[in-house]
Amino acid sequence: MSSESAKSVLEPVAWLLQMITGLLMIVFVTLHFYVTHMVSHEALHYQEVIARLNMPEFKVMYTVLLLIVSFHAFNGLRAIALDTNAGVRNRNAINTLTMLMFLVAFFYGLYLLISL
Amino acid sequence: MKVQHDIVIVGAGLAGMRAAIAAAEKSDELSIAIIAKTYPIRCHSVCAEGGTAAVLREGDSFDLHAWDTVKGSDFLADQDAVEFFVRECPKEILRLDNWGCPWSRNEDGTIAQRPFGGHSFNRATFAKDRTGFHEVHTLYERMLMYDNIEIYPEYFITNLVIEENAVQGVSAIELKTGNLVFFEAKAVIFATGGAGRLYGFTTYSHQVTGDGLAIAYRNGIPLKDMEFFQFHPTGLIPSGILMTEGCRGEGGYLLNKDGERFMKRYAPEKMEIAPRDVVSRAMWTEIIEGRGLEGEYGPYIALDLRHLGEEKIEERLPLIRDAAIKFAGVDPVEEPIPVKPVAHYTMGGIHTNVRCETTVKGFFAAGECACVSIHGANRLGSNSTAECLVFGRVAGEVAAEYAMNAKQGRISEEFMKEEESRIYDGLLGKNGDESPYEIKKELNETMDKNMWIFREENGLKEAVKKIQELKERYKNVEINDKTRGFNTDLMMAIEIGYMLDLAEVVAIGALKRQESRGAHYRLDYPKRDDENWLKHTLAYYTPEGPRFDYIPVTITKWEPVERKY
Amino acid sequence: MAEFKIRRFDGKKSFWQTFEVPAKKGMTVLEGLYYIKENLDSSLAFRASCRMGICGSCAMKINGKPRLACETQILFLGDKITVEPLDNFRVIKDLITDFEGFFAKHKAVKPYLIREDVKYEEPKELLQTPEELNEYYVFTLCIKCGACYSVCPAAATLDGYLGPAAMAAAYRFCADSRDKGNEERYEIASSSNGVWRCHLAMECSEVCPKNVEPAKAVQMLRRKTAFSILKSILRW
Amino acid sequence: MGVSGWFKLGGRSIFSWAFTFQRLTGIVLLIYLCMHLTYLTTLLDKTGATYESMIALTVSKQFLIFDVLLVLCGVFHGINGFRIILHEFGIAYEYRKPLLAVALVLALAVWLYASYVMYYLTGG
Repeated sequence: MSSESAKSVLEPVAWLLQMITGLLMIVFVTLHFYVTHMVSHEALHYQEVIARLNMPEFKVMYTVLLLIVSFHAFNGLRAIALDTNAGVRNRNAINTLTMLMFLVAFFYGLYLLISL
Repeated sequence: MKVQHDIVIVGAGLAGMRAAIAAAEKSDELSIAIIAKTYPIRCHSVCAEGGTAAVLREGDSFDLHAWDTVKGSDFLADQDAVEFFVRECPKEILRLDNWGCPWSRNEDGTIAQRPFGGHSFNRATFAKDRTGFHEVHTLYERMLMYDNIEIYPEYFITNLVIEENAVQGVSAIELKTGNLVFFEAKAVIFATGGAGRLYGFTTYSHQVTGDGLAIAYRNGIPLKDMEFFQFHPTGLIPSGILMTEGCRGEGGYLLNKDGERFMKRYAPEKMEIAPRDVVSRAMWTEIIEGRGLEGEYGPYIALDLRHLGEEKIEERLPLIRDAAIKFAGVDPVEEPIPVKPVAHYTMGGIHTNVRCETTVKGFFAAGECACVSIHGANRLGSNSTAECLVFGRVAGEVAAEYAMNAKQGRISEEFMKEEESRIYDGLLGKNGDESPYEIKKELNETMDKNMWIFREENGLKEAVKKIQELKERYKNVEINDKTRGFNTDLMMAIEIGYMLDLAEVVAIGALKRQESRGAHYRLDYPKRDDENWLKHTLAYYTPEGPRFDYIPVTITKWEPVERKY
Repeated sequence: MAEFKIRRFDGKKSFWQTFEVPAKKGMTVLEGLYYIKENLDSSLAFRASCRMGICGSCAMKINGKPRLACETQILFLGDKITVEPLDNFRVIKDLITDFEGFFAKHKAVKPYLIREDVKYEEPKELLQTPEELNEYYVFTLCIKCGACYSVCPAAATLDGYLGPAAMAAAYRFCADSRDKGNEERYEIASSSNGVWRCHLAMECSEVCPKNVEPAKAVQMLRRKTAFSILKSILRW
Repeated sequence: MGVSGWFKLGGRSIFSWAFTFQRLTGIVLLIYLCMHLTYLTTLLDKTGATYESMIALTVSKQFLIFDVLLVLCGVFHGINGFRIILHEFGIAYEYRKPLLAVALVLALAVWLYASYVMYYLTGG
């Protein structure tokens, strides 16, 4: 029981980051939602979106939001998967896969952000 | 199936686990098995509440502890054993401290102690009112550190194998599968506890059925002083759950229906913290003479803790408060607790010497199932957990020494077949028209009626007759559950067989002892009779019933005097 | 009269069985089970010992919730009682479940005082103030009844998960001022089957019959474990 | 018990409900994140036509119900998550019951308000 290599660095870091990103998301997602849905749906028009994305402060905010959201989401998936027997049996695969998914999501979003 | 170990310990309560640790400390070469019919931490020792006696502080002395114990025993204790015992107690307290026991503490960080019945110094070391619980868990957890101790939980012992007066091993049912397992061993230690479930109104756990006592007895090993059965003054009504002596140690009062602290008439000096036999008799006298309070379960005495205040009760007696609320619907902070005397402790047991050795080579006994005799006719509160720790250790060490030089025990194929057929064909497979539970119920009623605090000849004779009749009927029991895996029906039926044998020893022993001493009180012989009865009873098994013999009491420093509190 | 509906298992098949039990005020579910065993069906299998809520034998699911049968009053629940074995444990027979793994997990967290300087032959009194005692005392009250484990969602899907009881035991020693073995326990707690698998359903604390607050213990253990690992990395 | 153990609510306290919904909403939000990134791909069409046609669909009245449910997931996950973080740091453990009550009331209030605003914006 619990024989596999203990003191994995990923786990405590991921645990802490999950909480930190969670807290940050409360702020950022509220902001994002406020901008897009609360004032008026005008903000959703193509020109508006592009214009916003070209403002540096929004670009930075969206990049950060993208980073924390994708980490939080895929780390959450990792945690759920590792709650199962199959998950723990393939622990390394799960860790790699979910972190990879996080990176893919992040860089794909980044690519969108940059190319607009 | 056969299993081999150097030492097999039966019973995983305080004494059993302490023995296992002691043997493992002696040598890590020894392979030690500890088998029990429950998981170790489900043992009855967890129910011990009040404290463990030990001389720890300035002002107390070994002689004082020994004298209290001897006087409490009504001079039936072997004084050499008592002197040895009191010297060993403090070390055991400190060992438990070193192993993590959460002893209650004084402000300066030292281990706290409190007053207890019959002790003339505050020497009951305690962990709130869960002393036994914490001691058991500490020992269990400590036991996990030793690689050479193997735990066999939920193995129900059925027999002891002795050949040429040397122990060979034991047989047990692995409850999970229902298979018989034979443990071959160089040394066997019994630490199986008392026989409290003989009585109906008792503080004992359901599992305390005297298995070890009966098995040893049936194999020719004598039982000592079985007629002495302790009645604890304060059993919660109606369940019999123990309300620790610590309640009175912390200052609680016992009140009759007039609100009178009646103990002033029975033990003017010690009042509520006189020894248990004295207090129980006083309470029972109050009840018989019509000064008990009336409740829906009959007369009772009030245990009043209200003046201690909520803070002290929460700090010192949290379990008592919890139990009183849950099981009797009474909050001791606001109301007195309804209590009456309750069967609590088996002073007698397997006859051993101070090294825990019995009449059979390689067979040892420790704890409540043994009678070293340090309790004599009446045990002092907080001496039982201490006994388990001290003599558990002794048994473990002596058994280890013995096992290092003994040859491996052998159990013959023949015995294995016989045992298999005795249990599975002779008991499980057989048809009959008696229910074991009905027999147990009648046994409990007889014990509660005729072998209670006050005994007299006619009642005892009636009890003996009844028990012998029940033994006859038992031959005709049928076990309804014919399956093998976890057959608790079979287990209980076997336990009831054990209890019948023990009840017979208790009853005849009590009938024969024509005096009043400690917990054994005869209305027809109300005086202690040192001339004829300053001696231990030994009961030997014969197919016709027990044969009795008597041996002298060892007296070193203290000649018997009148007992006053 | 109370109606006892009991989930039974005879080693092969599982079925419900109903019994009528004469219930008096103050009678517990355990007494009801004994009544059934002694009078109606002696093949009914259940564990019980101390009947005062301290040995931990008789935890079972009573009316859907894990409780100690010995301290649950029948009339408190009404006249219909459903009794089932604990979840998350393999059933052996009727209400008896397999605790082998549960105790193995308890053992795995090194639940004993670790100290180099204690000598078996010459024990010394270790000082501990009442305040230091109170730091961990509540966690010593665990009776290993398995109620917490039976409701833990992580234990439901992960067989190797240490579970609330074992980790509370680990924390109990980590928080003991006399103990010097924290690092060893962090190592075990930080495994894949350890503290990271708790997501604070907190049901363990809700059902604990001794109010041990295992969920809190797991959080404290996780915090200590995480910081100990981070510290060791940063130093490196 | 298997995965059903995550969603077992019979006989359980409100804390188990909170756990179950945290997990469920987490999974929903994860799926939504993937969808979100996918449909933002439409922004790459520099004429804006693809994007506009999709947005027209999502801000429609028929779509409102999904938005409202999604917001519920987000609001619950966030506020309940905040509560859990407090406990994970060992804060306010003794007040876990009132804290859960406050979190639930707050989540409900925020959700109702947000739903109203969205309803209003889609043209009441």
